[in-house]
Amino acid sequence: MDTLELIRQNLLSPMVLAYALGIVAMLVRSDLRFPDALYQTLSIYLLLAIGLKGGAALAATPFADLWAPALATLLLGCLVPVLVFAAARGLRFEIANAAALAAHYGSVSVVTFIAAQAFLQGAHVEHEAFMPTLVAILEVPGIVVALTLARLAGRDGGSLGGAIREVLTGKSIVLLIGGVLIGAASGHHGMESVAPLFVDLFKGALTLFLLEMGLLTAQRLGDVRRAGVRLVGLGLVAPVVLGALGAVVGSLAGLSAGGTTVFAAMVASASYIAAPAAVRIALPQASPSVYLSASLVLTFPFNLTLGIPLYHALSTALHRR
Amino acid sequence: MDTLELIRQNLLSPMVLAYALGIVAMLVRSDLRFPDALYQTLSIYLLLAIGLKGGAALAATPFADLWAPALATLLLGCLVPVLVFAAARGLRFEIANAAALAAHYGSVSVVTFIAAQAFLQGAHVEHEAFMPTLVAILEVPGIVVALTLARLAGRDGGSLGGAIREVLTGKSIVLLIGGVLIGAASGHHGMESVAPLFVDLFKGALTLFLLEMGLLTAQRLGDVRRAGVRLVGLGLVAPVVLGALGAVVGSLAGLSAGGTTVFAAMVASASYIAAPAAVRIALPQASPSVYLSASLVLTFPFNLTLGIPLYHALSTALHRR
Amino acid sequence: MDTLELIRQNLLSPMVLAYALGIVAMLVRSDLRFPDALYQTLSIYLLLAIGLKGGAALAATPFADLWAPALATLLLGCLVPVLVFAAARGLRFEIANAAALAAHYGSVSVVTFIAAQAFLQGAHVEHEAFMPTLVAILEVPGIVVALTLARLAGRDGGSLGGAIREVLTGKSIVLLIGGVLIGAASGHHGMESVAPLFVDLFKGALTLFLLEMGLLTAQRLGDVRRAGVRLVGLGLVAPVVLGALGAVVGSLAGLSAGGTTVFAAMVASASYIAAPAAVRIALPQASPSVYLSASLVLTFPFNLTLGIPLYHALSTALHRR
Amino acid sequence: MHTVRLKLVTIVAEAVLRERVVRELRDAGARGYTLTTCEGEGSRGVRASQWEGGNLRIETIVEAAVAERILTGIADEFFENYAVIVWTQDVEVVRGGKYA
Amino acid sequence: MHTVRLKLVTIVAEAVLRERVVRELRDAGARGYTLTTCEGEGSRGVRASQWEGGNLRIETIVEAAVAERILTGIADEFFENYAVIVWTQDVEVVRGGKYA
Amino acid sequence: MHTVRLKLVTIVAEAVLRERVVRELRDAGARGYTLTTCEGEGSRGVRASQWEGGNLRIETIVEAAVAERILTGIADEFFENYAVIVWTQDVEVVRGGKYA
Ligand SMILES: Nc1ncnc2c1ncn2[C@@H]1O[C@H](COP(=O)(O)O)[C@@H](O)[C@H]1O
Ligand SMILES: Nc1ncnc2c1ncn2[C@@H]1O[C@H](COP(=O)(O)O)[C@@H](O)[C@H]1O
Ligand SMILES: Nc1ncnc2c1ncn2[C@@H]1O[C@H](COP(=O)(O)O)[C@@H](O)[C@H]1O
Ligand code: NA
Ligand code: NA
Ligand code: NA
Repeated sequence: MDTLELIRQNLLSPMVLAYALGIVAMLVRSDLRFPDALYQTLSIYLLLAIGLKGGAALAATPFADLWAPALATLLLGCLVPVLVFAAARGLRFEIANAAALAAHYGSVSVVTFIAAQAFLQGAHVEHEAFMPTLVAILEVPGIVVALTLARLAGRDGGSLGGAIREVLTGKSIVLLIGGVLIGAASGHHGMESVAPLFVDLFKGALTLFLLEMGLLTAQRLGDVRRAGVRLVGLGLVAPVVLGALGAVVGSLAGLSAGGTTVFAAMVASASYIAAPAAVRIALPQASPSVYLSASLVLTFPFNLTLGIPLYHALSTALHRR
Repeated sequence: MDTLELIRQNLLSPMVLAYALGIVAMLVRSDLRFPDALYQTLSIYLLLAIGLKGGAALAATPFADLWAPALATLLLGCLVPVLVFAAARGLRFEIANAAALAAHYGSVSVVTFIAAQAFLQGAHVEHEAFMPTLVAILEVPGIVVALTLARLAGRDGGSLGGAIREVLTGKSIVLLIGGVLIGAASGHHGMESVAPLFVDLFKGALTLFLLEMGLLTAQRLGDVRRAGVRLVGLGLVAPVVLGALGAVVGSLAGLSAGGTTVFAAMVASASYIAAPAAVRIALPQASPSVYLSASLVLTFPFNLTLGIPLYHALSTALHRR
Repeated sequence: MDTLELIRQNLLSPMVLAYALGIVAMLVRSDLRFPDALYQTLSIYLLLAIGLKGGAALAATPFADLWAPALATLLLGCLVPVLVFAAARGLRFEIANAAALAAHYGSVSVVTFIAAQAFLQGAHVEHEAFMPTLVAILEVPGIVVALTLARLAGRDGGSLGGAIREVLTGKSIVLLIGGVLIGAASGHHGMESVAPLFVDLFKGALTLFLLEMGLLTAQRLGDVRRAGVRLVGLGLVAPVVLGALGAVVGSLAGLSAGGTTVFAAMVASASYIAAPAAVRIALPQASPSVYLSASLVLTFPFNLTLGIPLYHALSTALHRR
Repeated sequence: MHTVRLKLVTIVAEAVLRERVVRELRDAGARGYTLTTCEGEGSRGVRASQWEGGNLRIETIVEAAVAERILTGIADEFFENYAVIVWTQDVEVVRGGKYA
Repeated sequence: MHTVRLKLVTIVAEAVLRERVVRELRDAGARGYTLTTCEGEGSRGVRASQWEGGNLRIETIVEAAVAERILTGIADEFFENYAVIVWTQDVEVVRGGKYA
Repeated sequence: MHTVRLKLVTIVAEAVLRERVVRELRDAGARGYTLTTCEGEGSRGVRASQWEGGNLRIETIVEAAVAERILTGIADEFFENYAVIVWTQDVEVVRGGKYA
């Protein structure tokens, strides 16, 4: 399939449309709201599910296949926040806000990751099974590097140790790594018994979750308007640059075309679960309306709609050479 | 299958039995309660699911098949509230209460609609795929007409515009129409990926929801006792008359026997999601214990148990001629 | 399969691993929490699901097969609390605490029951379909006998009638019995329509529930430390003794090897849904940190990991003679 | 705006006591109450509350005499064995006649 | 610690009134509010609240003049037809200048 | 009914501060607290709270001296960067000795 067709198919998937519905619902001031408990349940479910699936597959992966991508992940986890910090400072964001943005882009958006996987499934392209492990690896260093940058730049980045603890024991990492371990230990046989919940329902649950994310996105549209053009620039240019970087590094690290697509989407994405909590604790001077707008309102929908097909085209091109 | 057998089968379906269990649980003063979030989650799910299914099918429907039933729906959406208002005034209900009842019967109960679909599935009878669209059409005019009646009759029916906005942007319409659009746009292929959640689990979810509705119904039994015999009369006679009207108009509009059954059930049903909220805002003088009792405690269980098989017998007879 | 292999397989099942993950998450002070509504939803689901499945199967069971196991259940429901009360008094627990422990062990842990069923399924061993009925029978007498003991021993056990009402109308019994009745009345045909929710998703839901139980268990570890060695002794020895008793009585009552395993697990288990509420009302002097620690922190994980395979080995041995 | 001075009684109690506390209020003469679910920690080791669904925070606006009866009733019935705390305040209530 | 004496106005109202009560507060000059979901029973038979999602408990800290305007506004707009109760108290607020 | 006059300190803070506020209370000498989840709007643009799970409303009944320490501690640690509001009231507490 060519890229345009893939974009079209992606835009018309129930997930992307549900996200759009959420935005529209909020814009027409509908009273549609998800109960908090549903939002939390869906995020627990999605994190555990990708962990389980990844883990079951990981059990069959030789370590030799894993080390290069893992290293590449660590590398970008450290490099990306430096790039983003520099760019944000160049755009005259305050130190605290620049560091906060660096932490978010250095980390990874789990839903973008999932959306990339779903996209590949729709395009009938395979990818490595160990990708969730890379997500877990990528969650941490970005935040650490960003807080260190804040400290070096003279803004005390709060307790660094506290922030690392926060991320490592945060529910996203615990569920992701926990899921991987359970999946790896209980193997194919164990997964079979829980697959009707954790595999079959996955895309439906993702659709519901994206509906809620659309509602949340629209609530923050005002922040973007207030934040102005440099935030919009950052939020839309950063993913393209980072995605390209991810695609190049991913293919150098030996990932397949599909794996490279997912990897690029991970690098291009900005966290909005783990990073915001850690940043709020460690960098309270940073303004949530800056970093949440950038990651949730700008970068996320860009990746969801155009970014992922773009990274896929790029990855395919890189692998065709 | 003959009507008695269908009634028996309907009464012994897990959905109807779960409703009965809810009533019994409340009557024996059990501490069984559904968390609010579960109730809300189930209603979001059910509304979105019927929208999606209807939309996916609608994509394949020529417009020529749709316009007559749509017109019939609009017609009854305007006629029914007038009839109910007149009847309620005849029974000496106050203007505000009569208008509130008119709004509820003019609108439609989504769960009754779903139960009618499930009933037909059990009886192996087909029906038109575009029915959810008709539900969306029927939600609105009833409420508008009823509030206008209240105003004409001297009771200021609050802000009419506000009430219409309330209904149109209310979560039931947003999810229903949103689901239809998503289903239509993403088509068969898109639906496949989310079917395990939105199709396969549908009846199970409906069973849980009806259990909760049983609990809610039983909580309002006292209101009915207080409201007296004329409310009971209205709550049990109205659906029969309206159902017969619906069956006649539905078959005249060219619906199949199955479609006519569903249409009749829609007409015979009284809203208890969209209408109560709109009425509480626009007609605050009306007493919730009157209109909720009528729609939830009387008409709903009647339709669920006896009404639907009855309308089906009628529709079949009308189509046999 | 030999016992060691079954233990290994049990320990590596997603359910047991999820329980372990919950404990670890709490010990590393993760912020992972289940929303209350999810916990309640899962327990409503699990109770209703085992009821439905049991009921659908019960419809096909001749009464002649049921009476002996039912009688055996009643017998142990009365005997177990007496044994536990005596043991606890021997260990110098106060009267109120001893009676509270008796009530918990006399009753049954539904999750242990489910885990035993899942274990057998993994081991490809059949068991009688009417077991959920026995669970319902076993819920009540234990609590009644225990409160009577408290009264005889001079501690007024509150209102006995009130406590019985509390248990009989408590949500666990209502959902269990209600599920059995619905399953029996709607039969195979009815079950088919709701099976995707209530059957296929069962093990996945159980996995989630056990994750939450792990979190709750770890929160109470401190209580165990405070309660000291006699509580640990009771919590670990009681299930072994009671399980052996259950295995012997179960096979005498004519249960199959699989049925005997489940029966032994039921007898060996301690309630933590119905009993705690009833005891808190009727025996407020008893200390929750004693009875909840024993049943949730000690006996439950023991049964989940080692107890069930052990009872299975015993039951198989008894049936091999 | 004309207001009436009344007592606001706030009771925090473990969830299992819900029905009994509400009955107590009614018997003492309260005309209504507002109930919120909450969590809490206190001086007792007793923490059954969390297990059975947290604590409840119940507020009722009543006349001084009714408040007095509520305090006595709650103290007598629950203080020995349950996790309960009660306090009162003066408040100015609009349309106060309804609650007295 | 330096504190400022202000009024705490507490409003319990059925959930359907959420937007309208908040608008009322803003119009009267309140700078913020805190909102909790709750349940309740009162003197009216009216219990629509439960159906549409319980009651809301809204607290706002304001100057006495603003409190007066809120009381009047709420009373005028909602007392006739809705389940609403309002009370005020004096409170000592830290950093009180922000809310006055 | 014998009651003791104590201070009720109410703190509304964004959810992410939960552990730190509770630690603050304990360090200041509070013997217990009651916590409700809530939402809110205030004067700051800062609204991270909603994202991370709304606000918390924490009440603690303490002696005047402890209240003073709590106000100072909260103000020092959180006022600059976080969405927090604190107020105190006098309340009459049954079995008040427990909390002082
Ligand atoms: N000093 C306090 N201030 C506010 N609430 C308290 C206080 N002490 C106890 N509580 C509440 O009352 C419940 C029972 O307290 P206790 O009986 O001391 O264990 C706790 O769970 C808290 O919700
Ligand atoms: N005396 C009272 N004390 C506290 N809350 C009350 C009282 N009366 C009514 N309420 C609350 O106000 C709501 C409406 O009351 P009403 O208008 O009397 O039906 C109730 O649902 C309660 O939440
Ligand atoms: N005037 C007020 N009355 C009651 N609560 C307030 C008020 N102002 C702020 N709050 C609460 O305190 C939180 C933080 O306020 P702020 O720091 O002003 O943004 C808000 O989210 C509200 O929950
Ligand atoms: Na990234
Ligand atoms: Na209708
Ligand atoms: Na037992």
